[in-house]
Amino acid sequence: MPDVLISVKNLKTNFYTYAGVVKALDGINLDIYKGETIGLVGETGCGKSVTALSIIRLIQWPPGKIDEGTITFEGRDLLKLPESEMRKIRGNKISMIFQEPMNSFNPVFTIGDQIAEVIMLHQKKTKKEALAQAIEMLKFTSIPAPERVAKSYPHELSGGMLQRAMISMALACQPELLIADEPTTALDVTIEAQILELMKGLKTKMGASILLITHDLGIIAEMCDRVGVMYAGNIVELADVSTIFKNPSHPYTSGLICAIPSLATKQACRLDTIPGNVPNLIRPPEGCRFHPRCSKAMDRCKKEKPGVYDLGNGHLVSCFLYAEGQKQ
Amino acid sequence: MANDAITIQKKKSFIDDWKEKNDSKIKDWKHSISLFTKSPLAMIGLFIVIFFMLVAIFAPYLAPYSNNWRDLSLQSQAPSSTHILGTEIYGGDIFSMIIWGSRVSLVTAFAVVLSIVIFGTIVGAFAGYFGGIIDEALMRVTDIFLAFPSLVLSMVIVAALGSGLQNVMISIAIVSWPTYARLIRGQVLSIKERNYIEAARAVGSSDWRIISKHLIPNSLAPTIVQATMDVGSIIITSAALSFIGMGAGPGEAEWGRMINDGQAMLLNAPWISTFPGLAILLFCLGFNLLGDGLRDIMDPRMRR
Amino acid sequence: MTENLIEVNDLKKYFPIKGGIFSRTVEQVKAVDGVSLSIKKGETLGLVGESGCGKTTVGRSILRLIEPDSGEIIFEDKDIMKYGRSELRHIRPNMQIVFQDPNSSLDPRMSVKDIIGEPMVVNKKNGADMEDKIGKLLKAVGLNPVDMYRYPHEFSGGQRQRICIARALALNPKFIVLDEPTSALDVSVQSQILNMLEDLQKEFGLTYLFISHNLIVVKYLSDRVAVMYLGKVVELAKTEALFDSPMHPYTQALLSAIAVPDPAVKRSQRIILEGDVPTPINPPKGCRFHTRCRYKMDICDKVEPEFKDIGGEHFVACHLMDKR
Amino acid sequence: MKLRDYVIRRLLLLIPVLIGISFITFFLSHMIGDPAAAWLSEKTAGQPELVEKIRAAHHLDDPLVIQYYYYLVDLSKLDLGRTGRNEGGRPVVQALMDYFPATLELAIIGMILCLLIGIPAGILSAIYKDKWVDHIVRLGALVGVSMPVFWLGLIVKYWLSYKFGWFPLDGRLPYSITPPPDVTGMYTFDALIAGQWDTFFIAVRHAILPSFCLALISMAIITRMMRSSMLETMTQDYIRTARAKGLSERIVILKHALRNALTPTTTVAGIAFGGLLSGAVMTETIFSWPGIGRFSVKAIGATDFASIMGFAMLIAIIYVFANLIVDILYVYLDPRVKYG
Amino acid sequence: TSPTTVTPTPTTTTKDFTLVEMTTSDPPSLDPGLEYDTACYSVTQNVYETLVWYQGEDVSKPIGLLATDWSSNDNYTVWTFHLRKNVTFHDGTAFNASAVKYTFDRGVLMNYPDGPWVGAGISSFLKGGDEWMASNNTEADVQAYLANEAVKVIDEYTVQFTLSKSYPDWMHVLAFPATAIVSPTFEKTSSMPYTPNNYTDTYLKEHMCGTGPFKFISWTHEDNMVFERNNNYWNTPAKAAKVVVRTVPDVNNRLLAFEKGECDFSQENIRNLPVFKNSTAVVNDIRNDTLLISFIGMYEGKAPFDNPKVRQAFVESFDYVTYRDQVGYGYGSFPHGVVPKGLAGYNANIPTSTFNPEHAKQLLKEAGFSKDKPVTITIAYNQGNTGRQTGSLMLKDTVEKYDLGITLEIQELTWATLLDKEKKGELDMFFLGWQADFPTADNFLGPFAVSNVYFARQVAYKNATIDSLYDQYFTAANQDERNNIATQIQLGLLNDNPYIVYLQPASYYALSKDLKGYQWNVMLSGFNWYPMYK
Ligand SMILES: Nc1ncnc2c1ncn2[C@@H]1O[C@H](COP(=O)(O)OP(=O)(O)OP(=O)(O)O)[C@@H](O)[C@H]1O
Ligand SMILES: Nc1ncnc2c1ncn2[C@@H]1O[C@H](COP(=O)(O)OP(=O)(O)OP(=O)(O)O)[C@@H](O)[C@H]1O
Ligand SMILES: [Mg+2]
Ligand SMILES: [Mg+2]
Repeated sequence: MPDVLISVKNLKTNFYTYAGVVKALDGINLDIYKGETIGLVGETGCGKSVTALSIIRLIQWPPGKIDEGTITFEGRDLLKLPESEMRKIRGNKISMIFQEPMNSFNPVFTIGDQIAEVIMLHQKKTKKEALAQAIEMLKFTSIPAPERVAKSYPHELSGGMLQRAMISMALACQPELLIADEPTTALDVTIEAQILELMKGLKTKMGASILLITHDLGIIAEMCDRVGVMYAGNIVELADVSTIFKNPSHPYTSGLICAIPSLATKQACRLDTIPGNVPNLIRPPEGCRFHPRCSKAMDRCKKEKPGVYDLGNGHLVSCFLYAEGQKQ
Repeated sequence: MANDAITIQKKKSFIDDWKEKNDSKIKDWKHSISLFTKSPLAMIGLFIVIFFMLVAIFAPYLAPYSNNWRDLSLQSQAPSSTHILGTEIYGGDIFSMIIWGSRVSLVTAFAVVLSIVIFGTIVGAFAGYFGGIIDEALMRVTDIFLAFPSLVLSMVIVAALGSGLQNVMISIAIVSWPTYARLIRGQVLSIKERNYIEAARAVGSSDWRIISKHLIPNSLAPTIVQATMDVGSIIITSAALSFIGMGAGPGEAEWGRMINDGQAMLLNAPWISTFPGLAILLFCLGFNLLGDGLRDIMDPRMRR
Repeated sequence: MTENLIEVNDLKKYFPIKGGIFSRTVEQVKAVDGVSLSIKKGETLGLVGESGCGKTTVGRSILRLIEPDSGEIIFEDKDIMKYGRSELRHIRPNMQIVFQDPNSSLDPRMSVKDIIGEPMVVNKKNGADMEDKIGKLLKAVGLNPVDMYRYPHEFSGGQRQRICIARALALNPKFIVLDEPTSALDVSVQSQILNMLEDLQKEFGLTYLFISHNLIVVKYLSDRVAVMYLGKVVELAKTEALFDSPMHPYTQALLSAIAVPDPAVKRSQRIILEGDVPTPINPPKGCRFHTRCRYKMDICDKVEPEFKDIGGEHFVACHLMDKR
Repeated sequence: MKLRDYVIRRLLLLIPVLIGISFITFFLSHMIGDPAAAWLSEKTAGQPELVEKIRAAHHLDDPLVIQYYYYLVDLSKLDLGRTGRNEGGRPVVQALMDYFPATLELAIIGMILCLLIGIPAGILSAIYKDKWVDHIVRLGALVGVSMPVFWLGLIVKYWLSYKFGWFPLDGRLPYSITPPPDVTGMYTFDALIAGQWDTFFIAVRHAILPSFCLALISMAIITRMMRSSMLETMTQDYIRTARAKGLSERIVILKHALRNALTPTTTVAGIAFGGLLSGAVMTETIFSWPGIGRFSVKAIGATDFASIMGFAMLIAIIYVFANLIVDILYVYLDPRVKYG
Repeated sequence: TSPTTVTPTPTTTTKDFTLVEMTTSDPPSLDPGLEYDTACYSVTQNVYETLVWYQGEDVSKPIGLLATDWSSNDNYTVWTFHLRKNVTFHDGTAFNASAVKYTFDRGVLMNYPDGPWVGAGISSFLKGGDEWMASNNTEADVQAYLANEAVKVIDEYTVQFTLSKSYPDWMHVLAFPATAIVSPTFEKTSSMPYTPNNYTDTYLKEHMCGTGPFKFISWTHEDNMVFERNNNYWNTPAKAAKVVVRTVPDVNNRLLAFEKGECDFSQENIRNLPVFKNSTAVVNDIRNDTLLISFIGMYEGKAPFDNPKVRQAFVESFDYVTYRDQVGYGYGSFPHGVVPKGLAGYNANIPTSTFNPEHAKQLLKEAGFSKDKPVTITIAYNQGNTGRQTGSLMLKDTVEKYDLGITLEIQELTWATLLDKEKKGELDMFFLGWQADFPTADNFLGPFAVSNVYFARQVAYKNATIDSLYDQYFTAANQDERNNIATQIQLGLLNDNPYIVYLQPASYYALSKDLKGYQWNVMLSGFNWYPMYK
């Protein structure tokens, strides 16, 4: 078994809003191994971003708070670190790129300044050195004319360029974990292909682990080693990529995969659907959060929260179908 | 089958029917009210506003002296048991005058707000919706009005029309409508881009229908907030004009005028100016607190 | 009498950019620059392309929700480009549109009943049975008739999109433009909507212009597909033909860029396009794709390729076709 | 568009506005009773033949349009006509030049107070949203906008000057102190230029109450604006990015958020400056401050239409230009802004 | 007449002190020949000097100031004045007969419609003055006027005035501060000399150069004016080394300045008496017998005041005593006619008006007023005048209590609007006041009583009998006969009731308790700084 880089145990994050408490994460368990790309997939609002932000402790209070759990990184529990220590990790050992490259850069500073800032912060370099290194980083992500890009303001660049710059910035301090929260969702297909290709290439060069968040199963299939499928604040299934696609075990996972039209097959058949909608997390369904939409729901599902069941080979499922005695 | 369902529905009582149909509205209101009650400042504001409204309505019962009562031989008397806030320079009872003055203030505020909201909305909606030359022309006109600081312009307008409360109201209205026209125009410009406007056009709705059914109702929320907040500034402006002698007439129970009348006696009878000023402060604060609270409620980020 | 419900010929729409000291039009966004296509009765034409290539503009222009600058739009053999305001209002019930973002497509201050009823009211078809009709429409799109008294914010995104579709159906249109109706929705909901659209098409005999940037979805729903790049249609063919043997280099790149949700499919080679889509303000001369094209020839940046049939109703605009 | 083009465009756009301003002021002031009356006293008013003489002497018999034409011609020569008898009939421009520095001084000191108090208060309030600091600042700002300034002036004068004697009663300088050599006409700044520190402090002490009263509303507005734009900025994605870099909260706020939040506040500050100038009408009356505000009130009392017009013109023009400058400043604060 | 010279009583001062006067507003300008305004005279009279002034508080006794003595011909049309010698202007030039001529020609030729020369009729007294004013004011007209030699230099120290008509009180006119002698050289060497018929930019508006005991130093508009003692004064120099006149509109600030010893004297409105009343730092100088008349005009040109009964009813509806007690705090006297006490022509036997509401109500009933026919009567006053405001409120309260359908609408107007409305006959009643320019009875009888001039025209009052009586006034043989005519005119007025003449108000000066040497200025043209010290 490969080395565990970071280990998340029973992570619960809640948002205390005016309308009520949003129970966004309902006990997440996740190990990220060194050097792997792990994907988190799920529909809007299922808690992918909150998971990512919880890991680097960027949930803002108010309204959000990590109420329970541990996140072990290099032998320390990140959730117990003082803020000043945590700051030394952010951007340095764990860094993050976001969905909207346009909005993720500060509009009033140049790209170069913003990349240099993180270098100066964590590597104690002078502004000049940091700027030089920033340009190096830009080159690294094969941006044409990196010097010019460094002097540009965000609004002067296209989305694809900005996302490359974002990646440069995230990689500037050679992090051990790169969290990419839907890095290509805002981009066009052809640009998405460029960025994914770039990330693949960089991963082999840098050796960092990547936590890739997306709602696009296609990207998962293309990029990831392992996948976690999330539904309403839970990781309902976790396995390596081929298992998930070939042998989806959770009813939600299989529903999800079948709901996507296939490019390869002909259009003759109707699409499978998952009835109903994603639940409101202020009043999530009792028991298994998926049960109201589940075709295989049992009485037990309505009352109890299913545990995590290991189907072997690191294939974890959270569903009573696989509980002891139920196992088919 | 389908018919059955309909007959079953019809058997329900009128009230149940109404409740069912307006269920969403009721929920929405309840939600708004619960949001509102969570903000103590807004509640205080609402309380003050209601308080002043009640005072204005029941002025004849609350005021110890009638509207124009004065006794010249009791000039500038200190607060006492007969005149609990003292008397002003013409021997009027300050407490009664403040009570009567709440009527003046409320009437002024509502008359002005109503007229500017209506006029500003019409102009803003037309400019925003039709765009082009109409927009350009109307906005240039508002530019000119907005080029003056409002107090200066209303001062000049009252000077032109002659002093008096009515003219003060007219002048404040003339000065304030461009703000609303701009506000509504901005709203309309952004709402115009929403797809439901396009959908309405796609089904063949007329311009008039789109403006009146979609644009104006949807741009009203920020306008109402703005208008609530503006009540304060309208009252302050009108009191200010009265203070420099352009507003309410002699002997009228208008707070600004009362402050002005007491100005000369500030050292000897500070109560004459102090109490009406407090009344203005409280009145405006009430509306501003309320407006602030309303804005929070209408802020979609809070509504979530 | 042709079998085409709609024919679009050489449609152009330039958006002016104002600027300079006197706020004159200094530049133009050539959003749609000579698009021709036709949609047969009862079929679904898919329109794909990257963001900003002019798909929405084509869709809205066909309904004359924006005024195209030039071109012909022939609906049921009549050129509606020549129609005045009142004539336009008469044919409006025949053609409807569903937008990408269901949130902004519904007036938040109107109840569902008012929203779906609006087309009927506007077109004076609001009889006493209006509520029944609305109830039926809601059923047709998979909602509960009682929902008509609720307001849009009480519905989920997918449900809102259903309301939008119900509104579009209210006047029994012949033709509906679907402008990315599922791109704001989750995959699980997307499949519900796609299925429903198919059902409705059969039930009401509808003709769709289905706009999307998601090739997989387009493939699923469309009979024929048109591919747009920078304001122009570069390829148009039957769905199978296009996906099996894409002719235009851009279509090829687009298809190869799709991330296929199947780890087993290992593509032989992926075509990665260099650079970004140029701005439609000053689109490249000649073939607009030449700046990113792998097969760029000398002629490409000088002469605009013709959009022509290479056989089997497969239209392509590329100089490579001449070489064959 | 280039900055130069933008400025030229804005200046050109000012022309119709300025013509509109002149039009409004002109016609309004001609509605103010008989313009000839500005030259009449209680004693002479009863003699109509004098009125006729005055009318003839001031072209008041011509049709309004012709008078407006004369007015525009004079205006192009920077001639705003003559004051009425209340100012001895001297040129309006001269009177404005006499009084304006005093007002400008108040407005500048007021603006400094506004920014010094308003911006930090807004930031604090945003950072400690829904904490007691926030409640106090918000309530303070609401009280600020609800405050009848003329009343506040009386009250602070009563307590701080009369009762406690902390501040001087009125005026710009005690008569026993010779004003510093005239450079700007603003005593505080002139004192600084001349290095007369004593005079400077005395002048500041005189200015502090009136400029505080003057600035209160704008201060409240700036505070609220700063708070809301700060809150808005703090929700932006780039703030999250900045945090994800490992920056400390202080740097995130003071470097990344502040720069962006200042931009909308700048616009408000531009408008606030106009508010300060017009607020002078009240404040100067209360604090016997010899500026254009008091000048205008006097002019209105005397129906001195040329002076009223000149005053309104001056304020409107400064207002318009202040906004123009703010818009240009915007460009430096926010590189995204495209002039348009 | 044989004048005596002014004898100020200066004593040598031990230390230089500054006197501080506080005023409510700035003078419009400093040109005494242009401004018809007490705020102007109250400073100019300390820098400039007139030919004639008064002894103490007795206005019937003119004495020489820059003149030493004077005489006239028998029918009072030609007057010869002998001038004081060895007097110099502040610019060092000598005062002489040509300075007098310059001053008078300047005043007439500037022809400022609102100035004292036109407004108070000084130009009109002089031979050729009326013709000049009626002319087009061309250069030829200037020469034509000068050819009259209305003011003629006889020798260095003698001037001769030729009047257009007989006027026995000419020396009173020469005491009017508008006729103060200005330095001809000062203005002519400056950048802006006056030219005939151009009164807008005279140099003297912002600068002063006279012969008086104080020299002008500076004027910061709406803030302060500074004056210094003239050590070359022809008489003993004044005691104060410096005088500062500060503009302090807020009465509270003035009171506090008194208490802090930062103010020495100020002219106050009687309405401010409660402010100063309790202060030990202030001595209140209140004088009842002033040359002021306060009254309300009733416009006879239309209903309801075309009916004499209504006018009489309103005269009887004003509560004179309460007004004096509550608004004037008991100060001021009730006028017997329109000529104030202290002037020749005053007659204490003319009855004062009285408050008689029952009778007034009766009269109004007779005039046809009733509850069923509501009538609104407008009454206007100039903004800011709280005394008049109270007066209107009182009248309103009284009249509305009659319950005869009369509503009194009070209008508070700026001066110009008031004038405008009055001219259009839109106002039924309006408050006015009159202050003597010259302490003569005709200065009151003319404006009040003569058809088509002044107040009489404002209220559309016409009485042919009175007009002919007024003509006889000037040709009367002696003072007694003139007094008799004055009484007849006033009795006629009392019968017709065109005005409610409600008060001869008090004048009020606040003085610091340390101030010494103060003398009341009977003409109410401000403080005489010369004798004051502390
Ligand atoms: N600041 C917040 N306040 C309140 N609720 C929040 C907040 N942030 C997230 N949530 C809630 O937490 C849940 C999970 O949100 P999250 O952003 O992690 O979803 P996601 O899986 O990233 O979705 P998407 O695909 O849309 O990015 C949602 O129900 C959301 O409403
Ligand atoms: N009202 C408008 N004014 C100016 N430019 C416009 C306007 N509408 C669209 N454009 C421009 O026209 C071009 C085509 O826009 P269009 O919305 O048709 O693209 P699209 O293919 O629908 O893109 P998307 O996939 O993002 O919806 C874009 O560059 C867009 O910026
Ligand atoms: Mg997310
Ligand atoms: Mg689109």
